[in-house]
Amino acid sequence: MEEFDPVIVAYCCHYCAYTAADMAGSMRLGYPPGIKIIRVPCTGKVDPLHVMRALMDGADGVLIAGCLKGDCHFKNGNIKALKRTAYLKQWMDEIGIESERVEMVMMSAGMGKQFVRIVTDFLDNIRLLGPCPKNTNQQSNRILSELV
Amino acid sequence: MKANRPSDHHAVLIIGGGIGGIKAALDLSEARKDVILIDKSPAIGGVLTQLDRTFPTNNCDICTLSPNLSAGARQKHIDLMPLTQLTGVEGEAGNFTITLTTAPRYIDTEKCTACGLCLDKFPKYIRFTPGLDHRAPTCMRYPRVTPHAFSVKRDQCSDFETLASVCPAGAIIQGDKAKTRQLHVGAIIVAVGADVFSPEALDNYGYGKLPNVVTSLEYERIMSASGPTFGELQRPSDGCQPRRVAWIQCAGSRGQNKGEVSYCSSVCCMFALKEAIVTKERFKEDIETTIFYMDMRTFGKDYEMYYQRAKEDYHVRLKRCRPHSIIPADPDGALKISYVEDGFGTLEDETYDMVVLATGFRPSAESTGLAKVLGIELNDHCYARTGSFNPVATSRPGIYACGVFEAPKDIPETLVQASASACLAGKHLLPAATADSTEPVYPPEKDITGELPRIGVFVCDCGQNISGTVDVPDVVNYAGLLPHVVVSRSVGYGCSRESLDIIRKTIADKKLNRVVIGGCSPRTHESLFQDTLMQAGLNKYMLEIANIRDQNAWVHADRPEDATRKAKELIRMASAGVVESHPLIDHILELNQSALVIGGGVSGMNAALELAEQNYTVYLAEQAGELGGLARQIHRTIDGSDVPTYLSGLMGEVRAHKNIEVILNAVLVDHEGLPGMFKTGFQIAPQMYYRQIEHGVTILAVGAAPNRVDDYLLDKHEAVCTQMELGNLIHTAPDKVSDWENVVMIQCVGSRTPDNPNCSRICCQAAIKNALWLLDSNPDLNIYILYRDMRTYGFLEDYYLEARRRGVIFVRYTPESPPVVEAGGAGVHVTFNEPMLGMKLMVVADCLALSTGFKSDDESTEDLAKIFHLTRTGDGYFLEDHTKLKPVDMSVPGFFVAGTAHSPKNIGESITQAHAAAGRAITVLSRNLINMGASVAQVDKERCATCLVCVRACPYDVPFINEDRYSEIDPSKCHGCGTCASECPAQAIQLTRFEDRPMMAKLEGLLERKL
Amino acid sequence: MITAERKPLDEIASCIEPYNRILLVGCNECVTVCAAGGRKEVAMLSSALQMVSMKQGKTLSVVEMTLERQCDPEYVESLALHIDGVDAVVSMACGCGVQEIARRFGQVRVFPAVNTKFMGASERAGVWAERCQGCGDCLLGLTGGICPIARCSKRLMNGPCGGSGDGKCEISGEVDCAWHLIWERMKALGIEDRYEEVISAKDWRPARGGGPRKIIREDLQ
Amino acid sequence: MKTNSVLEKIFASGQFAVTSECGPPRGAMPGIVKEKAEHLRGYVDAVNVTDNQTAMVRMSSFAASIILREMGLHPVLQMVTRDRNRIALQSDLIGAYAHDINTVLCLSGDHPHFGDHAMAANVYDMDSVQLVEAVRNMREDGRLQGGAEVENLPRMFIGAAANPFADPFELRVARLAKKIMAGVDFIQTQCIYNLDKFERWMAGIRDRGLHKKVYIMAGVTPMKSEGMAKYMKNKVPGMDVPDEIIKRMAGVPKDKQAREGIDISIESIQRLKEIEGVNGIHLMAIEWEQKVPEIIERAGLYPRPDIV
Repeated sequence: MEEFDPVIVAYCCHYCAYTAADMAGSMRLGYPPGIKIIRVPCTGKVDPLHVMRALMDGADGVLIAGCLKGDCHFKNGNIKALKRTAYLKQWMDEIGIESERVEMVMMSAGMGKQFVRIVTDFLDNIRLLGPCPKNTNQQSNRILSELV
Repeated sequence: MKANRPSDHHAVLIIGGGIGGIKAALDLSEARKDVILIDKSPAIGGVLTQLDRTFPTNNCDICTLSPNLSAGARQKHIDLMPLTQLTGVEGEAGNFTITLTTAPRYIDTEKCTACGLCLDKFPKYIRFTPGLDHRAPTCMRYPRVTPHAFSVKRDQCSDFETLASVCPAGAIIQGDKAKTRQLHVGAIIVAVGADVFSPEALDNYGYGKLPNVVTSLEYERIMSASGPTFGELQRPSDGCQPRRVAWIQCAGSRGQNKGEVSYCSSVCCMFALKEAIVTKERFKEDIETTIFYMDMRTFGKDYEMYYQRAKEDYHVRLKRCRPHSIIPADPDGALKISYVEDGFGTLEDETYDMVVLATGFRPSAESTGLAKVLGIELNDHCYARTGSFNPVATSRPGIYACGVFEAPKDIPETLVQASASACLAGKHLLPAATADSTEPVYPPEKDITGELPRIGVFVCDCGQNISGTVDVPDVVNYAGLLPHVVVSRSVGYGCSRESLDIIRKTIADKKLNRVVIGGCSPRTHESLFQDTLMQAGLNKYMLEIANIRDQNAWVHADRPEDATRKAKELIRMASAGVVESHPLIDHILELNQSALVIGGGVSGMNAALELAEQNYTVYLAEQAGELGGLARQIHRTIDGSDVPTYLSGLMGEVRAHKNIEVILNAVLVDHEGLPGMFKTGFQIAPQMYYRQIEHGVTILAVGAAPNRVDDYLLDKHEAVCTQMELGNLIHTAPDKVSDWENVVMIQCVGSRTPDNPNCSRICCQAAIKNALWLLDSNPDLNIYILYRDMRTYGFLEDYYLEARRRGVIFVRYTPESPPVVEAGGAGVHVTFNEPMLGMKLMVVADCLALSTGFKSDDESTEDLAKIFHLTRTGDGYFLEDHTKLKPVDMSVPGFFVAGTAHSPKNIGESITQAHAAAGRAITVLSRNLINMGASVAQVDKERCATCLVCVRACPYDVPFINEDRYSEIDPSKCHGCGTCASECPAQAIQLTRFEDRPMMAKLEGLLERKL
Repeated sequence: MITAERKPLDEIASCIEPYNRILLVGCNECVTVCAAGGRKEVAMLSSALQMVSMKQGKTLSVVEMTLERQCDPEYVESLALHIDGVDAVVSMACGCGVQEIARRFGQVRVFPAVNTKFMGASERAGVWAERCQGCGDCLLGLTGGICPIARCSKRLMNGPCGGSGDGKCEISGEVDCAWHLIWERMKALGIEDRYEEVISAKDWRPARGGGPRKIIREDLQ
Repeated sequence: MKTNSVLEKIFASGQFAVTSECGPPRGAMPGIVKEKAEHLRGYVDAVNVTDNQTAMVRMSSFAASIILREMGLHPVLQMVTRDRNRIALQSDLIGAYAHDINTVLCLSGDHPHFGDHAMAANVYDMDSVQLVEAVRNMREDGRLQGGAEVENLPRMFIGAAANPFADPFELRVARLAKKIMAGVDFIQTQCIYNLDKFERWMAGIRDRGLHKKVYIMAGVTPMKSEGMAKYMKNKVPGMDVPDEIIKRMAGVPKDKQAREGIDISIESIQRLKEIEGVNGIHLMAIEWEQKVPEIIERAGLYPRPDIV
């Protein structure tokens, strides 16, 4: 069987994790290419729906990477994201998808090394879980958006 | 080259277009002051353009400097005059009359498109990209030169007419002549830098004769993607990849022999470590790297940790000795280095494939002549002589020096001095000069309503940075097939002026209404590309940047196929996202033109005073009950200047200044707002009342704390004190001091240790200062300085030499066998290894002074960091936005850092950084408006269920339910965090730029699994 | 407002198991405010149901719509355009909305996706508490503005039972003793003496005791 | 005399009344009812028969009361409003009276949450005060709740419970007053361990002269062990067990704790007898009916007055 290469969507806060990811780049610290970063202004902006849709559209895991506690550029967006992650995990449980596929992590802008370690560990863990079950079905489902 | 020449009465002349000159010019222009930037060479850029990567982040410099250059060229406030020299200065500060002479270029820079046709046909006549041969005439010294034009070497050109005829643009001017003009300026900044030493004069190292002996700058070029070997490491003799490379430090510096200078060039240790690390990074176990050094001078912020990483993580071998010769080891080009092993006296040989000489700085050839024209004094080493308490002020008022022209230094320190000199120079301009007459003007924005998306994808190769890993042509082809993509092409360095022009033209030609850049991080380059869109008449938000460098090529260098696939995915994601983008308008607010300076020490007071002098209101908040800070405990500087007199003068000025309000006993309690409109609250002792200050910018100058250790009997024996206490004692108890027979000083006590890993920078100089001071009053005194590396960088080396000359005994110790101190009556017994003699010595010291240095004032920096949301380094100092290029700006806009709150530094360095912080603050304060960006929450009133979720979720209490019964969010108050948008149960709130549509589109674009 | 809570996902999923195309309808009124059945929840549930069906190797197509109010026939009418294309309807509105859809579209199965809970108020972000049981004969004027019917576990109308402790109900430390609150409120209003007036057994006819209720305003018909 | 209740007679005669309790079994086992009740014969004046106590289904209070009455004992029929609406409650009262049951204790009842039928609808058509009022209306006005006049409606001696220890304490006197307003004749209190607090409550009662309007029986429950003391303190709503009691129980060996519990209850009874306004004690020896004779004897309440 082919080695499974998980696809991870990492929603990264502009002020910390995204910068840490850039720093990992300038330090030339490698991590798996399956990590795909989407920049957000704050993890408080990470809509639970966007996480659900990422998993639905083919991501094997979603990482929400925000600032350290107390360091949110917008006071408490990261704390809200943390609570939202717990809420999402409940959804995952109900759907029957391993809740470890959604995690929130916290780091500062200077933590390039830690970024690499965290995303690599996360991806390794997802690799153990295997493909997100839905991905066995290649036919992508379309949603007819409401026409309001 | 520019239509609207600045009104010269109000301008600042900057001499030298290196990084320092460019930075000063940018700062002044950001502060809306006019600048005339001259450089004797045909293009600006200086030495920096030849570097491959810089320490400590190992970034490629071209890309970090390029935006500055292109921006510099575009800035309306800067008049760039290449090939120009200053030939006369008259008048005084505020009103100099200067004479400038511009050499003929023979090429009209306005017409030249840098097509390179002339170079193809007549390579001899045209100045072009340098090879490894550093003696080649250079003009287009690197591929993204500014101004973007060639120049003609007239003296070598015999057939000018034929040459002129090859130019399709008709840019070659046969009769071009030198021009001389007189202008009026308010101040002058000299940033001519220095020359890099050419080690041919050192006959023992064989440079110039042995091809495989190169200078560190040449090695840098060999490693550079834009260098002669396109980044392949090849030794010059046969093009083979070397397996053993050695660096020899202090080649031509710290010496007394023929061709050598006595001072330290400051940067070479880090430079060599960087080259060794980069080499190791690329070739790992295939290469051995050895550095021969005398003292490892990694005294800058976090540099010591870089040094430790080189040793421990990269296994760079470090050999403490000064090799006396390099000779050929075999006919194939191998080299034999001979040296005397420290402490053994035996001669040793080692063989290398390549040897790099860490050559330092020499005063620029033009500096003596230039100093004469400027009427400023030079020091004994032919660098600018400046003030102890103002290291950028020359001997002539109104003329400032920055960068290596003042003393050897690295890039961040050069930039600090550049900002400081820009700040001080700006003071001499007439107020009228600051009026805003010349904001950049963009063409009117095209209305794209109803248009179908037409996307242009531009993929950078960034030299080898991207294309070294990613198959750029493949990515370009792929992107061309994506929906709505009208054009897809590669653009080399996308951020270069040339590429920006291409992008702009393509937008017009192909009627693009959306742009995707595949390049580096939008964090650093978004504004540059946005600017390009605006110049092309597009709304700047019709742009997406796919970060295929920092977050792809650089991190997947070992998996090129995967990196190429990921680049496609990221571009597909960006292009799906940009389809959903729409024009947005930035929100503009009024700015509070006052500053809050926190910390009333020397740094804080200097920053406050400079701002006040330039007519900004300053609140100077100090936690203690008095001004002065740590400087109150210092009596003189190493050059003998009187600190108390300076300090009392400074405090007097600050207290008396009408624009400064000093707030003592002020404890920071809260903070809110945005740059330009901050509100910060203090609790003021002893009454403990609360006071809120409204201000536009914040300067942090809270200082560091003197370190104190529980070691070497400190606080347990009266003969043991810190270096600072010794200074106090010399000043207050000269009688006691004159009775002493033996004084021992121990360096690096509590610094460079696992607990406090960094170097405290000031201790070596402080020890030497005290030693010389002691010898002044007690010439027979025996002084032993026990050190690990003497870090007397730059001209401080002079004092080190003087101390040696006057009999101070320097003995090196290692952390593995530190000195042992035991009480012995009134004195202490200090036992230590003497490596030269190879034996243990014991000294009965009347005084043991410990160089305990600094540590961060963790208590205050932790609180401040928390309240202001600022980042700190691992050891508790404030972390600047970019360690290299933004050394005083903090990551939170509107915050600047000065003095020892940033990192350990001496008084002069602190003052310079304070001036730099004030200068950077002025770049914000000089505007009366602030741009809040376009990312705000917008409510769809039809959808709003008035559920109050947003009202409760907003961290800033912005949303409210209005009279029309829907949630209203004032865009001028919205911070753009998007929390409300992600919580709104009716999906009625969208955060512009991050709406559901582009976010979902990005996901779909990213995850569509077809390649 | 009427509060509701989403049903467990497997319950909803098993309802629609036989179907391939569903119409998922939210309501922009009460259930939006209590975060149970607004546009966001509709989108979340839609994604979740699709993932469940993907796991079963099936394909579920979902038409998402959120009506201004599901309890008004005019709004419900707008579903007519989509109803023929689907096999079943899942409503995230309260029971009123579900019934309104079922009434209008007799030929298609309608499933509730939420449990309608109570009439309540939002205590703070994310917390809703029961406040009214619609007894049809409001006695709040007698009880200091705190309803013992909705808020006392035993609907006691003449004071706290013996289980009240520390201001909390005997059934849970999370529930305030309504009579404790009423008493405090009476004290604050200075009407403690009114407490001793016996409130006689309640006439439940205006409440559900009288069968399904209806309100008719002749003038508006 | 309002009724034929033996309790009323004892109170009216100014004597100190004693009641105890009999919890019906979970099963149709009349023998157990009889066995329990037999322990009490001669030692108490009347026996409370609990109504699905702690919301657990048991033999109905009504049925068990009939058994007791047939044994010649005087049951106090407990009725909770939790399980029956006013139609059922009134019909059961009429039925009980038809079996010569003439004393009723009106309660709201423990919430089903605590019992074995947490899923049951809790009726609470009326509350305990309203039930008191309803029983009084039957007796005094001959009217049912619906307003109908009916012949020979039950003439019940009406009791209710009071918990002097539940919060808010200040409301506790007012609550009693309210029950008096509704028509209550006698009160049985929650088990009393904190006598100081009980005395404060009684003082409040006396201040308002309420002790003249109602007969108050102080509740006493002997504790079998330290564990039971702790359980009562921590788990039973509205119970106030001072730490001294716990300490005292804990201070003796396990095999002596039952004895200590009985001693405590006897000492309590001695003290309660002396409080002005206390007209009797209600001894709730939960599943420990065999100890009632000993306690009553040692408390000096034996023999009981012979009243017919």
